[in-house]
This record gives sequence, structure tokens and C-alpha cells, in this order.
Amino acid sequence: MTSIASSRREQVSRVLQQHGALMVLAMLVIVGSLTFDSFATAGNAASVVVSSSFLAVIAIGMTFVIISGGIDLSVGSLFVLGGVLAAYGSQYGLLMALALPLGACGVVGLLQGLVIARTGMAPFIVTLAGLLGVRGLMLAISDEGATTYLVKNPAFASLGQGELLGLTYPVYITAALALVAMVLLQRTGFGQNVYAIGGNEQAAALMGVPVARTKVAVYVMSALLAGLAGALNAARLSSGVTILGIGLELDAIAAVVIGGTLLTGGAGGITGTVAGVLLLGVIQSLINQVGNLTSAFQQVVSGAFLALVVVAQRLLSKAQRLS
Amino acid sequence: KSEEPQSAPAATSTAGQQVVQSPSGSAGPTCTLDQFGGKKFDLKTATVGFSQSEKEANPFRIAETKSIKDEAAKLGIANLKVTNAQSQFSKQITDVQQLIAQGVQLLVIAPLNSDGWEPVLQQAAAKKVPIITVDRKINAKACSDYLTFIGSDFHEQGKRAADRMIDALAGKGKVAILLGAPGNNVTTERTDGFKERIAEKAPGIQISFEQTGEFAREKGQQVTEQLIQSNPDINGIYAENDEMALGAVTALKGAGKEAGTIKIVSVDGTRSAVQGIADGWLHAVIESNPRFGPLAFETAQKFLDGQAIPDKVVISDRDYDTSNAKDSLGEAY
Amino acid sequence: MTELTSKPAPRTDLKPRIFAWVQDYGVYAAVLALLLFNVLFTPHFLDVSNFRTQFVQVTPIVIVSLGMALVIGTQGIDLSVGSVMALAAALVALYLGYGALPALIVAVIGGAVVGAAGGALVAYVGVQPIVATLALLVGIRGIANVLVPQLVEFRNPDLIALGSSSVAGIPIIVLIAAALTLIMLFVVRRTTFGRQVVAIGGNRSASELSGLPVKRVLLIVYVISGLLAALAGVLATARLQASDPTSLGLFIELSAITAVVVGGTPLTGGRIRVLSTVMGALLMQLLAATLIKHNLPQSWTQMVQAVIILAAVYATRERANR
Amino acid sequence: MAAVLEAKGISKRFPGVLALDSVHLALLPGEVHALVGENGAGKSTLIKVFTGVYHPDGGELRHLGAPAAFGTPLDAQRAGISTIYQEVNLVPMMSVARNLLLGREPRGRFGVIDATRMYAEADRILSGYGVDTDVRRPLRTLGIGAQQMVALARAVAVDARVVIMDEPTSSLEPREVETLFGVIRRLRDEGIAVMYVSHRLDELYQVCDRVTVLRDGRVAHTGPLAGLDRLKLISLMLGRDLNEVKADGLTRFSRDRHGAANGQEPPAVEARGLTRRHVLDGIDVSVRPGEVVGLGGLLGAGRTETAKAIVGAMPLDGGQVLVAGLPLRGGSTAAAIRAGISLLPEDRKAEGIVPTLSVRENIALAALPALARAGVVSDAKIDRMVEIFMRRLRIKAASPNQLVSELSGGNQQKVLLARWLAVRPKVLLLDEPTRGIDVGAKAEVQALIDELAEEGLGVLLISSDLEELVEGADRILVLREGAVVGELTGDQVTEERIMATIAEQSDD
Ligand SMILES: Nc1ncnc2c1ncn2[C@@H]1O[C@H](COP(=O)(O)OP(=O)(O)OP(=O)(O)O)[C@@H](O)[C@H]1O
Ligand SMILES: Nc1ncnc2c1ncn2[C@@H]1O[C@H](COP(=O)(O)OP(=O)(O)OP(=O)(O)O)[C@@H](O)[C@H]1O
Ligand SMILES: [Mg+2]
Ligand SMILES: [Mg+2]
Repeated sequence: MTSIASSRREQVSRVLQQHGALMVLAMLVIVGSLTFDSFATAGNAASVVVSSSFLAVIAIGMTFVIISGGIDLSVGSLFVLGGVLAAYGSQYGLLMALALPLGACGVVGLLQGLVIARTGMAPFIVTLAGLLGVRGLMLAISDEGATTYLVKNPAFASLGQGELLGLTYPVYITAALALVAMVLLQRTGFGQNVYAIGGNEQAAALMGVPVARTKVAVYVMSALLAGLAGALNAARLSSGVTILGIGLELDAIAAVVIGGTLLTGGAGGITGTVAGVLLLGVIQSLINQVGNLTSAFQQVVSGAFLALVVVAQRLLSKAQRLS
Repeated sequence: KSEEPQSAPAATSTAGQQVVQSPSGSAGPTCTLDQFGGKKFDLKTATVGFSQSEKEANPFRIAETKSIKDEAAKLGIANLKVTNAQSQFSKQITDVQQLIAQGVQLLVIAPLNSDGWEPVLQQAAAKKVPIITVDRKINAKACSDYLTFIGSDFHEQGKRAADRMIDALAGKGKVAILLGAPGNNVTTERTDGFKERIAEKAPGIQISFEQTGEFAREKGQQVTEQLIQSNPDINGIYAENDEMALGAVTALKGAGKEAGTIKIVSVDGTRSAVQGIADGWLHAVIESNPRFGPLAFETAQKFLDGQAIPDKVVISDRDYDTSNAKDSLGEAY
Repeated sequence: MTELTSKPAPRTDLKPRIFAWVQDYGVYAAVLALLLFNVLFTPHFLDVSNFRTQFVQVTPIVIVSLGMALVIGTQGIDLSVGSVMALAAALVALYLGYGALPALIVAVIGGAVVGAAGGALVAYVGVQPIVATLALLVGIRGIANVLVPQLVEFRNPDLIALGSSSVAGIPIIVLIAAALTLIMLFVVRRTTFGRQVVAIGGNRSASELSGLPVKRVLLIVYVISGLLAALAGVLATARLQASDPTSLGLFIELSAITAVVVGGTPLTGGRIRVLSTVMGALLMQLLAATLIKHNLPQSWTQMVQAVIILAAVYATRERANR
Repeated sequence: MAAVLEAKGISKRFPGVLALDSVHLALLPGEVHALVGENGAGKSTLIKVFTGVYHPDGGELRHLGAPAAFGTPLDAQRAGISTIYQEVNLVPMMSVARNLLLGREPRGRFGVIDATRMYAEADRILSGYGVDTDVRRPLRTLGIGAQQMVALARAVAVDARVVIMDEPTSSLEPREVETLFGVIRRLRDEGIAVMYVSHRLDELYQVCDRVTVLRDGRVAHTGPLAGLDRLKLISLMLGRDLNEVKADGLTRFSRDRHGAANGQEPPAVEARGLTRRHVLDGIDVSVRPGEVVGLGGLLGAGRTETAKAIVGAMPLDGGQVLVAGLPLRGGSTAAAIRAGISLLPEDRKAEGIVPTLSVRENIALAALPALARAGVVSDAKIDRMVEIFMRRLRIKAASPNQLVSELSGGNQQKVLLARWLAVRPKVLLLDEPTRGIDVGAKAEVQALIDELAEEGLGVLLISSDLEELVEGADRILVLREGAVVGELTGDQVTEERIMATIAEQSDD
């Protein structure tokens, strides 16, 4: 009887832990709508959702990486590289516009994954090298960033700009990816392996989990998603902008962690990540609503918000019994 | 308590005002309210959005934002919404989209990048919100995608800097370039203009070193320290903004160089740089005037009044050198 | 001389010995190799003034890395160091009117306060270090920019002297960095605190059960990191002869982390290598200098850096247990 | 009969030690093969060679008569070799069911995992092992014994030809041990080869057919177990003369403590009404100087929690701990240690060793304040102390500077014991102190407990080994569902009475 009662309590706190970000998000939205007239408008909501969708795609990949106990700092650079390559490739048609960035980013992810899995080097440092190297590569193919390739292919452009019910296609693509990722994580052997190696890599290996293969897969996935986000963004902007993506990896990590995924690996989920991404978007939108903050104050406010959110999220989940 | 302020008192509001290069619309096509297809509204009661690209943390951005805000206040525009993209391009796109969602009727944008404005332009076009871009261009069609551009010609700035360098070195010598942030239009155009003019007018000048100083003073100092160490025979330094030039000055001082032995030419026209000319450390500075407020709102008002406005308003920047530095100190920003 | 790692057991066979040597001293070897390259291929490399430049430029990173190594030893990470440097620059500018020393003290206290805030979030609230310090990274630079919205030049002779004068031919700031390195070496190797830091990084719950003041130690570690970052900020400001909260210390957290990791301190905590961290910072500095001196474009610079980081860390990585 | 799995002259070297020295061992189908030896003899290493975790430096591994080389544990598993490792090797944050079925979850449509069926199946499998818990809970919320049962169930559930168990019973209750033996016998009857490692000799005699003794990485003996005298087995393990072993006897606790009535002294530590929701329900315990108090009870009865609560390592909803009559500040292990109470935790991997530090640093960890002046540690003092303890506890390490994570399980335990003795506590709480310790060392540890008690140390002894409890304790408190349900003193202290007390209470 005690065990049933305690397990119910644990279930409740587990739900809190997983959905803490969602609750903070709901609170912010309510406060925001009550404070600003122009906050809860369809247009504003759409702009938050649309602009969040690219970060969301990256954060989904990051969620897999972090649950597996790793981290991927290269996503910001892959995002730009993906965009530049997509814009370049779009001269040769829709297929190239997608194949080129995905191929290149996939290769980078594969290399990073192989190095991490085979040599046991820290993911942080391997992907930090990735961050530098990929940005260097991007600069190299864009004449030190001076050349911006434009998207002339209407089919590809509409992938980023086309609208359905007031939301652009990337939003739907993101939603679909999130669903697939959820199933992948919760309902497939691959997902279980990701949790297992993040929770206890040694044990996972002894339990017969293909550790190296899973790790490689996770980094490939993250890189592919970052490249895809970059390509979609290039389609949206109709050009391969070269100055994007600096610090994007930190946003993605923040979103994932705010979403309740443990940075030490082994626990977390996609719903939390999506909530985390939206949370960051809403914070930004609220700051914009205020309208006249100087740039420095904006930073103070978003730093304070971030601290507040993680503390709130942490306190909500503190009910969780510590082992 | 900070140190006593050392620079001259702030310039009066009219000092250093922007001057339009070619009297309005003499060249190029023009644009009217009818052509653009918008509706007339009263600027005073309208909601106006200003999207700044970088933090208000260097003299240029500070002066730019201040000029817009001051002018709006002067004209009695009560509803001015200002956003700042903190140098993140994606954020700037979102910022502007949210401004449009908040119902602004006129947008003034200082773009971080010239390309990639598709989503914003579409949304603005759907709502017929006129966009005036200041200091950097947007690569799109004036008078339909956006209204007009007001700003300097960066390419031209590079060329003028080259002219000054050629003067200073009498047409021959070795020059180093402190590049701006990579991938930035300003960097690209100021570099191209400079190199073009050097190649064309002074083949005796060799550009033997170019490294990014990322528009920051510390980076400029560090790169220059490395530079003068490994290339002691350098004669001139072209810095693509004043901050890097001032960093280079600190480096030269630290290495025990005398003022003026290495000729430094830079772009922007901040007060410290003009002071640097007066002190003999800088050779010349090409101005890039950030005070867009008056011109922007004047142009908007003209447009709303139904007058034809030019599709680009290029302002005439001046140069500072030893001949005018001391006197112009009050006008520099 | 190993640093607070267990001395490997006496070994008889050669191969593991070489392996272990590379693991422990790989970063020294890499620095040597780079020096050799430069001596051969870089003009004017052997000038005294060149070494001065390199040492002076690396000082802020070294000082920040020392604190970072401590934080990483506890299995944490401190992303806020760059912003703390900016805050220190701002505080110096604001208080310079009272003289250089008071301004320095205020700046360092400011750094300690930020460190304490991060430490409290990590130790007492239980926020993960990377997010706690990420919030500070954003917010503290904002505060620095609110305090001093743009670069401010100063003429205070004491502060300028701190940044540019030398004792016995060695720049003061280099001497300060060297002294701090020695102090940190002592703290890590010889003090109870140092042992507690690595123990907490190695196994936190075991440390708690062993009665170590885990939370307090964590708090102090972040305070030290903040202190050192602030000091680095003051020194960098003194050298620049201007306070620049806008861009001072941008991305230095990545350089510092790289220095620590290239030096062979694992990000998983439980071990700290002080001298190797300094070497790691020197390696990255020399590398950057080499690339600049050879006038490589940015794209090349970044790709070469990536490769060198990978190679250095590969050499010093932990052995797999097979 | 042909061997399923065979080691032919296998050698494995670690820096500083030759852990295996041309070991020959053949595992036959349908036999239960005991593998014994002192701590650090190389048992776990041999097992890890069999399962592809380590790769041998010399010799040959044969599987079903053919040479085999398992690159990874996965290869070994595919070849039908399934293993329960000494340290519980599961994923603590995943649910019980997912741990149990990882890699062979029931699939529904589209090859997607069918969660409902997975939970049902996990429930079914586990109840077969007497584990009755919500299979959706994270594994870490289970006691270590229950975790071990999950590992066992997992290992046996696959189609295995060989099942290897490295000290499976060290954290199991007698009742669970019976369940396990049932499983082992069933496996044997099905023709599966079982390799069984344990330091509990009576267990070996209950289930094993043959035995191989390892000593310092070499095979000291191999042959049928029946007919091998127990003392002879011990002398083989220890490498000492049979007569010598006989003379020393196997007395664990030297003194007959049950008569010792040291009743009137005030308790060294007294816990009153320790309460924590769902875990502890008003527990009163007191330990007098020189007294050994045993805590008995089934898995999950709350013994570990009681001990943790006393040292302040677990937040309480109510109750207090008094030391020498004064209340102890709650929630602070440091305060408890300063007041002279220390706890040897039960989970040595998660809560005991600091794997990145050396043996020396691990021993000195808790005593650091005493070994330092003004915050600067004295290496000389540490060296002296470490020396003493390594000798006294016979810790087998290449040097004090060897990483503690490289020691064998038993030696790690000794290092932890040394850590706690080094702080010179007044009361020592020992949670499963002899788990995983070999016969020789176990006797030493038990003798040590006696000795310490004699010197006036109060001891709270938690052990699932009833024999140890009965022989070691002056007084036993029996716990059930977080409450004290009985106290046995004097002549009442017998294994039967403990079992009876637990059983009586379970009936209602
Ligand atoms: N990864 C390792 N690195 C270095 N030495 C090791 C390692 N693993 C084991 N050893 C050493 O090999 C020897 C055999 O250890 P092993 O774990 O096989 O002993 P064991 O017989 O299982 O002991 P126990 O009964 O204590 O579990 C020990 O001396 C141990 O210190
Ligand atoms: N089989 C189980 N089913 C449910 N909960 C369990 C089980 N085993 C342990 N627990 C949890 O552990 C708590 C008490 O475990 P604790 O470790 O204190 O017991 P113990 O008496 O020390 O047992 P042991 O040390 O033998 O595992 C229980 O309140 C319960 O939450
Ligand atoms: Mg073992
Ligand atoms: Mg227990």
C-alpha cells in the first residue's frame, strides 16, 4: 500500500518534471495576454510559432544527443552551412537544394559521431571543433562570407514560405518531425538504446546495446536536422545568409534543458523540448512587446527570465524524490 | 564615480546633421504614394516601428537609435516601438514580423544583412506597410518591396579611404587591412572598394596582410600586435571601422612606435577617432553618418504627403583629416 | 610531475608507458611542435618582443581557464566568465574616479557576486551548471552594458601602468598570471579544499556521505571562477586602455573550456590539471598567432583550429579500458 | 561431454598486475560451476573475458568447440552467453520494465513498442521472481536487492546456453536466494551451463556441481565440489596450509556477545521517532558504546533509510537524533561525522568510491579535516595513515596511488571501511559491510567489528546475512515497512527468531 501511494506521488512529480516548462509557458502566456493588448493576437502567435520552428527542429536533434549523454555544439554552424548549401543547390532544382545540405551535414554528423564513439573523446570538445570547422567550411565556400547565394527556385522557396491556415509550411514540418521523434524515442528500440546509453553507458554496453552505432546515429540525426533547419530557413529567407547561427547551439541546449531533459543524459523528452523552444520564443516576444527597452536592458530581462524559468522548473520538479 | 568626462560636450542636435548627396531624386527613379499603393495616414498618431540590428553599444548604433528616437519625439510621434536584434539576423526577422503583427504603419529598419528579407517583405507588402531601410540596403525592389533606402555608400567609403591611403604613402608601400566581421556586407563593400581603388590608382601599394578585427577595439589591438611583430615593414593600416583603428593605435603605442610612422586610415568618424587625428595617430577618417532620424522621417512625411521620393537617398559623408579634425570634434559622434 | 592524478603504477612494458606519457604531456609536446614550426617558418618569431606579445595576449585566457578548470573539476561548467569580464570592465570604468585600486576591488567583488549567484543556483537550487551560467551569460552582459553602454577610454596612469609596464622585462600582467597559476597549483594539490573539489567532481553522493561540505565547496568554486574572470577583465581593460563591456570577453568561455580540455582535464570532472591547462591556453594562443602571422583567411583559421583541437585532445584522451 | 565455453590458457594483464595467468576452465552444459577465490583473484576479470568486455592478452577462448573472439558484450550475448555482473549493471533512470526488456520489447503495429504489453509482461516475469513492484517506476527507486533480481530476471529471460552470475546473492534476502536457487536448478535441468561466483561457501555447496579456485590469477584447483572439504576449499583459496587454516578456525566474531549486558550506560546515539512519508514510520534506535545493534528485515524494510536518516543524509518529516543527549542538526552529514557518527553506505559504486581518485585519496577523504592544518593537507600524515589501514585491512592494490576503480570489488569495500575507520567514529553504521568480501577478509572485518566494539565503539550492523547478524549483534531490531516490529535480546538472538518475527508480522 505504501508503495502504491508513493508511486502515485512519484508519478505526479514526474509529470511535473516533464511538463514544468509547459506550465511556466502557460503562465507566461496568460500574464502576457493580460498585460499587452497586442500579445495574444493571432498574428503575434503565428510569428512566435513560425520563428520558433527552426530552433525547434534543431532542438529535437539536440534532445536525442543530450538524452544519450552527449552534447552537440556544431548545430549553429551546421545550420548556416545547410542554408548556404541549400541556396547554392537550389540553382540545380529542388532535389539538390535538399540533398546538398543534408548530404554535407550528414557527413559532418557521421564524422563527429564516429570520432566520439570510436575514440571516447568528449562530445563537447569534438563538436566544438565541429563548430569551428564547419563555420570555416561555410566561409570557405562563400568567399569568406561575402557571397550570398539567392534562392531562385520557386518550388524550394515555397517550402519555406508557403502558408496553410496562417502558418508557414516549416511549422507543419516541425510538428511532423516532433511527432516522429516522439515515437522514435518512446516506442522504438533505437529510442530505448538512446535512453540506456545516456543513463549508464557501461551498463548499456553490457546489456547488449550497440553503443557506438547508437551514438553515431544520434549525431548524424542532430546534424541532419540542423542542416534541414538551415535549408528550410534559406527557403524562407530566399537566400543563403552567411551571418546566421552564432550562439544558436546555446539556445537549443537551453530549450532542451528547460524542457526537463537532464544534461547528464538518460531522461527527457520531445514535448518538454518543444515547450522549451516556445518558452524562449514567448520570452522574446514579451520583451518586444514592452517596446522601448534598450538593447542592454533586453539582455538583462532575458537573462533574468531564463534564470527565473530554470529555477521555477527546478522547484516544480524538486518534489521528485532524489535517489 | 567615473573619471571626469574628457571628450567635448555632446554635439548640439543640429551639428553633424546628415546631408543628402545628390539633391533629392535628381537621378534614378522616384516613388509616390500612388505608385507604392499605400494609404495616407498621420505620422504623429501612427504606430511606427524601428528595428535596430546591433546592440546600442558602439557610437554608431547609439547615435543612430538616439537620432531616430529624438526625431520621433521632436515630431510628436507618440507610438514608436523599438526592437534590437542583438546582432542575430534570425531575431531581426522575427522582431520585424512581430512589429508588423503589432500593427505598425511605418517601418524603419537598420538591416543586419542585405539578403534574406523575403518573409518580412511579403508580410509588409500584404499589409502595405512602407519600409525605409537606413544605413544598409535590402536587396529587393524599391517602391514595391520596400519604400526607399537612406544611407552611405560603403563601396564609396572604401574607395575614399584608399584615396587617403594613397595620399599618405605617396603611392607606394605595404598596407595591412583590419577587416570587419566576416560575412558582413559592410566588410565586403569597404574591402572591395578599397582594393579596387588601390589596384586602379596605386599599383605600387601592396596589400600584404588582411585579418579580421571583428569591428572591435580589443581584436584590432591584438591583430595589430601580431602584425607589427611579424611584418615590421608595414607602412599603412586601413581599419574598416574606427574602433579597430583605435585598437591598432594602442598596439602601436605599446610597441613604442611614434605617432604617424604608420599611417592609419579608417571609416566611421567617431569622436575618439577624430581626436586621434588631432593627436597625430590617425591619418584620416572617412565619415559614415548615423544620424538618420531627421532624414528618415522627413522622407516618410514627404511620401505621405504625396510627393515623389527617390528610391535611394545617399548621404554625403565627409572626411576628417588634420586640416579639419580639431574644428569638427564637436560634430563627430 | 603528475598533478593530482594518481601516479600510474610502476610499469614494465614500454608501449603503455609511451601512451601514458603522451596522455600526460601531449599538450607540452604540441606546444613544442608549434614553436618549432614557427621558428622555422615564421619571420621574426624568435624576437623577445614576440614572446612578450604572446604571453601578454594569453594572460586573460589563462586566468579565466584556471577558474574554469576548478569548475570543470566539479563536473560543472561556467559559461558566464566572458560576461563577468565585461561587468568588471564596466565597474572599473564607473569607479575609476576613486583610483585604480578601489576600482579593481569593486570589479573583483562584482565578479565574486556573480560567481556566488551562479554557485547558489547550482549548489543550492540544483539548476544544471550549463543553464544556470547561460542565464548569467546573457543577463550579466546586459547589466554591464546598462552600466556602461559603450566603450569608455580612460587616462588613469596607475591602471594604464598595470596593463603596460614591466618588472625586470616581464609584463606585470604576465607576472600576475604566473602567480595565480602557482597559487592554483598549491590549492589543487595541497589543500583540503582542492581535494574536496575533485572528490565532489568524482562522485557527489559519496562526497556528501563522507561529510564534505559539498554545497559550500561548489559555491566557493563558482565564486573563485567569478573572481578570476573579473580580474582577467580588469587586466584586459588595463591593457586596452579603455573599458569595453560590449565586446570584452565575448566567446572567451569557449577558449577557456578548450584550454582546460586540451590540457587533459576531463569534462566529466574528478580531476584537475593546472599546469597543463596553462599549456592548453598557450597552445591555442600560439596557434592563433601562427595563423594570423601567416595571414590565413578566417575560413582556414577556423578549420585548422578545429583539427588541432581534435588532435591535441585525441592525444590526451582517457584510455579506453580494453 | 563437450564444453560450451572454454578458456584455454587465458591471460589478462592490467597495468601493474597480471590479473589472469594462463587460466584453463571448461564449462559443461547442464552443470553449475562455482568460481571462487579471494578478492582480486581475478574472478570478475575472467568473466569479463568470457563476455567480450575484456580482450585476453594471451590464450584462446573456445565456444562450442570452435575458437571464438567476442568483440563486445553484444557478440557474447548473441552467442547465448548471458551475464549478471557483480555491480548491478542496469540503467537507473529507466523504468523497471524497460530495463528488464531492453532490446526485446514486445512490438505492436509498425514495429513500434507496445507499452501496455511490455508492462504486463514485465510484471509477469518479475512476479515469478517474487518482486512485486510498479514496473513503470524508475529502477533507481528500487532497493539494491530488487535491482539485482531485475538483473537476474533479465539475464535468464533470454535464450541462453550459458548463464554467468558474479556474486548474485550478495544483496539478496534468504527468501530471494531460495528463488534464485530454484531458477539455477531449473536452468541446469534444461541443460544450460551456469557459472556461479560467490563468497558464501554454504551457497556453493547447495547448488554447485564443480568448482574452480582462482588464486592470484592462476587456477589453484578444479574438480567436483561434493567431497571437497570446506576447510580444504578455504585453504586452496587462501593458499595457506590446511592445518594452519584449521588452527585459526573460522570464528568470525571471537566473543560471545549475547551475554554481555552493558545496559546502564547512556546511549552514544539515540534516534527517536524517525519518520519519513512512505519510508520510515517512527523508528526508535539507540546504540550504546561498545554495543553492536543489528538491524534485520526484508528487502525494502527501511534499514538503509534508517541508517541514512541517522547521519542526516536523508531529509526527515519527523523525529530527531540525539548524540550524548544533545540533538544533532538534521540534514548535515558533516555534523553527524563531527559528532562521531559515520555510515558505510550499502551501494559502493554510487555512494562509496570516488572512481577518479586513488586508493590513498579515497581513504583519506572523510578524515581530511583532521589531516590538514589551516586547510593545507599533510601528505606525511596521510601516507602514514593509509599505510596502516592498507596493512590492517590487507587491501590488495598495486600501490596506494592506484585508481580505486581498478581494484576488485572486495578491495574497494575495504578501502571504504578504511575511510570510515580513519575518522575515528564513536558510532559506526555499517550497511552490508561484508557484501562481496572474501572469506578471509570477511573474518577480518568481523573480527575488526568485535575489536572496535570492545574498544567502546557503538556499531549499528545492517546485514542480509542472518548468520552474520546473529553472531555479531548483541541486540537485534527487526524492521518491516519502515517500522520496528520487534526487538530481540540475549538468548532471543537466533536466526529462527528473526525469521519468525518477520513472518509473524507479515501474516496480518
Ligand atoms: N580495469 C582494471 N584496471 C586495472 N586493474 C584491474 C582492473 N580490473 C581489475 N583489475 C585488477 O585485476 C585483479 C583481479 O580483479 P577482479 O575484479 O577480477 O577480482 P575478483 O576476483 O573479481 O575480486 P572480488 O571478489 O573482490 O570481486 C585485481 O588485482 C584488480 O585490482
Ligand atoms: N521490492 C521493492 N518494491 C517496492 N519498493 C521497494 C522495493 N525494494 C525497495 N523499495 C524501496 O526502498 C525503500 C526502503 O529500502 P531500503 O534500501 O531502505 O531497505 P533495506 O531494508 O535497507 O533493504 P536492502 O538494503 O536489503 O535493499 C522502500 O521504502 C521502497 O521505497
Ligand atoms: Mg569480482
Ligand atoms: Mg539496504
